[in-house]
Amino acid sequence: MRILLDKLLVNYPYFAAMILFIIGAFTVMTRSNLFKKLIGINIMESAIFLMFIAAGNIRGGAVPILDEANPQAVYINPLPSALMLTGIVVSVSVTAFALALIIRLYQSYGTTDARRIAELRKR
Amino acid sequence: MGFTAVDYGTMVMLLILIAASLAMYFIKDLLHAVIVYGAYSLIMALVWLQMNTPDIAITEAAAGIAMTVLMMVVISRTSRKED
Amino acid sequence: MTTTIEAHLPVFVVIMPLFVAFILPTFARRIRLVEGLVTATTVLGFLGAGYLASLVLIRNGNPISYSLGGWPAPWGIQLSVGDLSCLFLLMVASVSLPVALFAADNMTHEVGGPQRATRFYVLYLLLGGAMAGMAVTSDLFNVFVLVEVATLSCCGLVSSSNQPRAAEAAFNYLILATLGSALILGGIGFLYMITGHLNMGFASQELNRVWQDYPHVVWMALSFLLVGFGVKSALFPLHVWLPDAHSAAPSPASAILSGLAVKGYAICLIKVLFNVFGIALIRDLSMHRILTLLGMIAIIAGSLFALTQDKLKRRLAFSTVAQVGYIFLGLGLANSMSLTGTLFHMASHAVIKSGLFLAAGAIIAATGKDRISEMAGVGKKMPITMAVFTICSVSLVGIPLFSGFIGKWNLLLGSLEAGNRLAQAVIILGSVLCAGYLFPIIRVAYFEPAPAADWQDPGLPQKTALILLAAWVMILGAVPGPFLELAKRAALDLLVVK
Amino acid sequence: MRDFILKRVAALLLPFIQMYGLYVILHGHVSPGGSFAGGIVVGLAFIAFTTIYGLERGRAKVPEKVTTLVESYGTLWYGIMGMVGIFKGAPFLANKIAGIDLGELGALSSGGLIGLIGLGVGIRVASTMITLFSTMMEEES
Amino acid sequence: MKLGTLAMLLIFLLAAYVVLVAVAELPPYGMVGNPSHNQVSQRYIENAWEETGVLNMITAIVLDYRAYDTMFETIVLFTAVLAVIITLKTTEREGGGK
Amino acid sequence: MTDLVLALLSGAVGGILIGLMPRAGNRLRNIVALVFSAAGTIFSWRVAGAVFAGHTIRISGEIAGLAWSLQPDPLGAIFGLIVSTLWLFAGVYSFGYMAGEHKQRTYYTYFLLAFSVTLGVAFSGNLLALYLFYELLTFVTYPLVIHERSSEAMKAGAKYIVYSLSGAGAILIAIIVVYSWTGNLDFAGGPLLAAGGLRPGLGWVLALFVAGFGVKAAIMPLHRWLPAAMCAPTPVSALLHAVAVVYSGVYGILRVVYSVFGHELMGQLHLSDILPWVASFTILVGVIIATQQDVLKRRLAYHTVSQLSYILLGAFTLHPWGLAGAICHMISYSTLKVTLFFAAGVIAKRTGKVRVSEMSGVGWQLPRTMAAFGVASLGMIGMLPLNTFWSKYYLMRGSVAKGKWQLALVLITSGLINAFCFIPTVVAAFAGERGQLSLEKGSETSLMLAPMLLLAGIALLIGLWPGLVWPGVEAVVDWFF
Repeated sequence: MRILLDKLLVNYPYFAAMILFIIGAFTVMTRSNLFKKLIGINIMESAIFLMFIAAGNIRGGAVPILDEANPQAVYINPLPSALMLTGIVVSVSVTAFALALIIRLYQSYGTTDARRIAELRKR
Repeated sequence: MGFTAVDYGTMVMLLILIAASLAMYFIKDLLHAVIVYGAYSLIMALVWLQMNTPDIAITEAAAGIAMTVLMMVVISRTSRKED
Repeated sequence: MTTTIEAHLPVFVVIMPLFVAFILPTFARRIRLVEGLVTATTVLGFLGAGYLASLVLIRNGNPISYSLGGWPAPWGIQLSVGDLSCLFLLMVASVSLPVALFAADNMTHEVGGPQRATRFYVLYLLLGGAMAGMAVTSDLFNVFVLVEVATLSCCGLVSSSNQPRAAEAAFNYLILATLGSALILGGIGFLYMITGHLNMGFASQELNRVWQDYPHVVWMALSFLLVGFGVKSALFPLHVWLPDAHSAAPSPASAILSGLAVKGYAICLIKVLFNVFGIALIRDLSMHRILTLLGMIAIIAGSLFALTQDKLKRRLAFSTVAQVGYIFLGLGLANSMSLTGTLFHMASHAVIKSGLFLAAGAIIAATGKDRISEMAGVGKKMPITMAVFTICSVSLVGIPLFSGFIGKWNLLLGSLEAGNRLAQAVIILGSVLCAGYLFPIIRVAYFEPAPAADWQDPGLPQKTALILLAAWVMILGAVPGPFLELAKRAALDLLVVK
Repeated sequence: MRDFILKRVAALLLPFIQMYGLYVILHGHVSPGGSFAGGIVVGLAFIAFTTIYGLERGRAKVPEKVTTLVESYGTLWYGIMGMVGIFKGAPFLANKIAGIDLGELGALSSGGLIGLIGLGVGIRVASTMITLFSTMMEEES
Repeated sequence: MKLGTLAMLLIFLLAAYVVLVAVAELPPYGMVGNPSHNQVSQRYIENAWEETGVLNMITAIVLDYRAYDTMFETIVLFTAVLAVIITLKTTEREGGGK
Repeated sequence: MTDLVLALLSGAVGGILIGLMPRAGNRLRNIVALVFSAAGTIFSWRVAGAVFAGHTIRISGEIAGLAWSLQPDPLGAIFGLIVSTLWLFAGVYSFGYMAGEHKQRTYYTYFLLAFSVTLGVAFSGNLLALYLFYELLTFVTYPLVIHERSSEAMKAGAKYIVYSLSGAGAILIAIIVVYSWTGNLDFAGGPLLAAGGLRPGLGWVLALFVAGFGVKAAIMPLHRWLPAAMCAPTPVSALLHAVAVVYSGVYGILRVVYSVFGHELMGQLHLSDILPWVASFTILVGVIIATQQDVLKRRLAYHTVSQLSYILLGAFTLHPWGLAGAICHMISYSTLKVTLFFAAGVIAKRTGKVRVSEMSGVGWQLPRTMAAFGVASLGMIGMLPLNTFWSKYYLMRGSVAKGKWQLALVLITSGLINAFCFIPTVVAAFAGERGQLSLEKGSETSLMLAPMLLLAGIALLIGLWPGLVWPGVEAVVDWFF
């Protein structure tokens, strides 16, 4: 257990990312409000982004923009950052679409609660 | 394990992130939850700035604001309370 | 000119539908032109896929590689067209052509106006392009992006139906699918963190070298990917979004969702499992047992749920859950026979399920009734539609001479080779249950007295589409030729220990 | 009165916000930021304009027809830039390999096609934000 | 409902433990010698400026090395916009602008 | 070869033709049906003649890389002969019975299609073709089972489909196993599995095969669909549920025992000691249940269950005499049982009586029908002038020769119970008062009567002159031993 905690402390960004991921998933699964589900999804995705970006980072490294004044700089790995740019766009798209669906559902059912909607639909 | 000041700063911000995410779980007022979400994404952007990726930080800040704005628009058009 | 096209064909089959999709909104007012363009695109896609398949068959299985932007493999994104890709491309093309034809006539009616219909077609082509991209890509992150395009367009297709029910189904689908994509991205992240590669081939080499240092991480990555793709391809306990989504969507959309979209994610999973982890690692982690078990549960449970549904499209949707079980079962048995069976069953199920959904759509559109118990006499009034439905059902049950039989035959041979008696029993039980939920529909339609109503077969384009699918089912059953050959070779390719 | 101040301040600030957005788009390859972030900033400027001056005037500035065209052709623009590679006998989306002059390192015009692609994506993202916002704001049509 | 949430909480805590065990095994955070800092990232860092002509390596990757991904990224956005429009514009105004 | 194709096609073509002429009058339809069933009969006789003359007729091909072939051997030829002959008789009988019934077009369509498919079962030369036709038979006969469209009929149909498909599934597994062992499913080259000798799992394969075909052959725990299916029209019950469908199951088991396993390999399996007892159990219990039934058709159905196991018993003795008895019984029993059903149909049609307890006095109103019924009843006991005597004789001889004299005892006992089953009915029919029963329409029509009497006559003829069928039986026995 101690070793586990020690290692987790070393990998603290991953640790935090996974905790955020679990909280996000928990929000999605247990909250019946559509907004809360959406926020949970966003938390989950940003947790994954955090994990990627932490994986690319080097402690004390340099920003990955070529600096000709400082040829000795240790640049961080730019690949995960580039990937996450795409990831962020994807999460924006999903959020936008989900918001549109929420509006549509509110127009039809007058509520933003998934459970109420299911009840109203069965009726 | 020699943590530097940057590490400690990042840790504190990560703790704030976790607190914010828990807050979003518990807050009943959706508008407040969305405002907390805006703060969350801003802090996330700061964390990434700490991690030497200003590109992503800028993008996340912009995208976070955009999403917050959109969510607020939608909340203004639907109900604000969670029931 | 032709040599240029041939050289760039792997990327053309992906971007051509996308390009057409971008220019469609300009012509929203002229719906006939839009329909013509969509149909022409699918025809071109079919020709391209067929040509690629013939190239690959002539090259004797050597995959065609294409480096995008000219960057070689570990740095840039590489497309690789092998047997598996060709099989899937052909499958996409052969299903999307009839579906486009079918949509041509009543789409405007079904979604409520020419502009909405145009948007529907745009989403349809985007989905097609994403599917083609999934078939040819060999880059892990590219898989994620394509999966996202596919997911969003699927949800858009579901919500294009103008009912509140569809919006709810689309929301549930979107949330669960995004949860799945987050898991997929997490799995890819784990893999990237321990291998440092995103190209499948390089990642596989590196993974097989280092995996013993990180056993838990590998296990975690595998389960993240399995659950993520499992949600998207409706593996049994994770299928909850599917019945609502597929039954609420407009009929052509249901056909394409049940027939193709689900398979696209399954293909991605196959690529990740066999091309990245590799068969040896799957065996070491005894992942194949889990897959087999999940597949068997899915077959039985999906069929039982299907039996209890009275709504026609819901029953067909649950049937998809059961058939996805066959795919996972075959993956889990993990030998050349079972993989051949799985791949072939994928192709044949794509055609069959599209036919079933299109026929169901035609019936519902003509009669206005969506319950099976109300369908008495449909067989008399709509002979062609019901004949197609019957052919497809018989094929899904797995009668010889029809396409479903060949897949099941190979699956059975595979389960025999794996020494799994239970799997054999489940495959057969699945067939019997399949007959149990499909034949009552046929019985009601043909053998119960018809009410006096003016129901008719749909118009000529839809009839053509239905007949095309039925003919395709028969052709796959009688002369599966290149399809079976591709499936066999792809199965052998997947099993190569790297 | 409150409205008046808001409108004056907005009239002063919004051009600068847009300038900043365009700057971020155009300097994506020499400094942090990029087309996506810049596009969102430009879009947000329009959104702010719309919230302050009302949906009608916002729509008048950027009609729906324009956004639709920018949406589709902005995305197509990316593909066309990719086709340049094919026309020059190189793979899809090729840049240097296709023989395009990369320009002087660090300058605004460096990077060959990258700047063009980035500009297209930026404008497209801006129009996307506007479309999303106004579609969600509009009352049931 | 409360009981269901509690059960879910237990499941998620279990999942969290499993995930954390895996996370503890990952290569240590922020070290130069991690597997992901391999020849792939080295090439981006060392050659990006002469191969693509831009200083920002992230832009170089996004718009050149992996431009195909970015194309699909914009397509995702396009898809989302279409899906939003198709969801919200349920009726068509006759003759009105699109 | 042309004969083979024509024999297989004539039923299918006729059926589709009838299906495609919705407005045709009954008369025209009957003529078409008669012409095509006669054609099928003639061509299958020619095929059988060629086979017995020693010619090889073979059509083969591939679907999806799996070889199929049609190659009748003597066993198949005999089955084809029985089927085609009886189909002709049943067709003629149908013209009388079905007159005035509803849905005649559907009836004749599937009647002729089923003819083709059954001939396909008989002539198939490998396991895949056999499986294909066996599976098709289920679907083609389903509309005939539910012909009445009552809820009872629908239930029976559902039962029939579920039982048959489960059985087909078991067969499919077994075929897969055989295929993976031998890579070949053809019957022509002698027993398939004989070359491999004993291997683990053989017993399971045999059990799967027997269970799968046993569904249609109505082996005792799997027989339940058969009495339920008796709600079909009488010609259907007579032909399909007493002969064609159930025989395809029996035929499948014969094939499995002699063409897939071979009698030598069978002899080495433990299971082959048990199987005769399963058959005996079915024989005894089936006939005992039959005596309890009051509805005549149900009684006949349970009796069918019992009699089919005679054939299986003969097959399971693995002795030439036993096999000869089985083949003889296939021929004799079919003629007699069809006669019985035809008679039951005439009684039901003319007097409206379906229960045995109501039948006193019927014999005086329908004398010729009841006479035929009596002859057939005697045959079921195994009395000398009738053909079943010979089959029982060979069955007993075979079982005694194998050292299983208990089986002979079973046969004798069952013969006695058979006497209790039918003789009282016949006696009551003639003994009762010449009641004032009013016939619905005139007397027996010739279209129904002629096939019935003819069949009874054939049964008598074979009984008196067994040499008529003996060469065929001998050919089959020689083929397998």
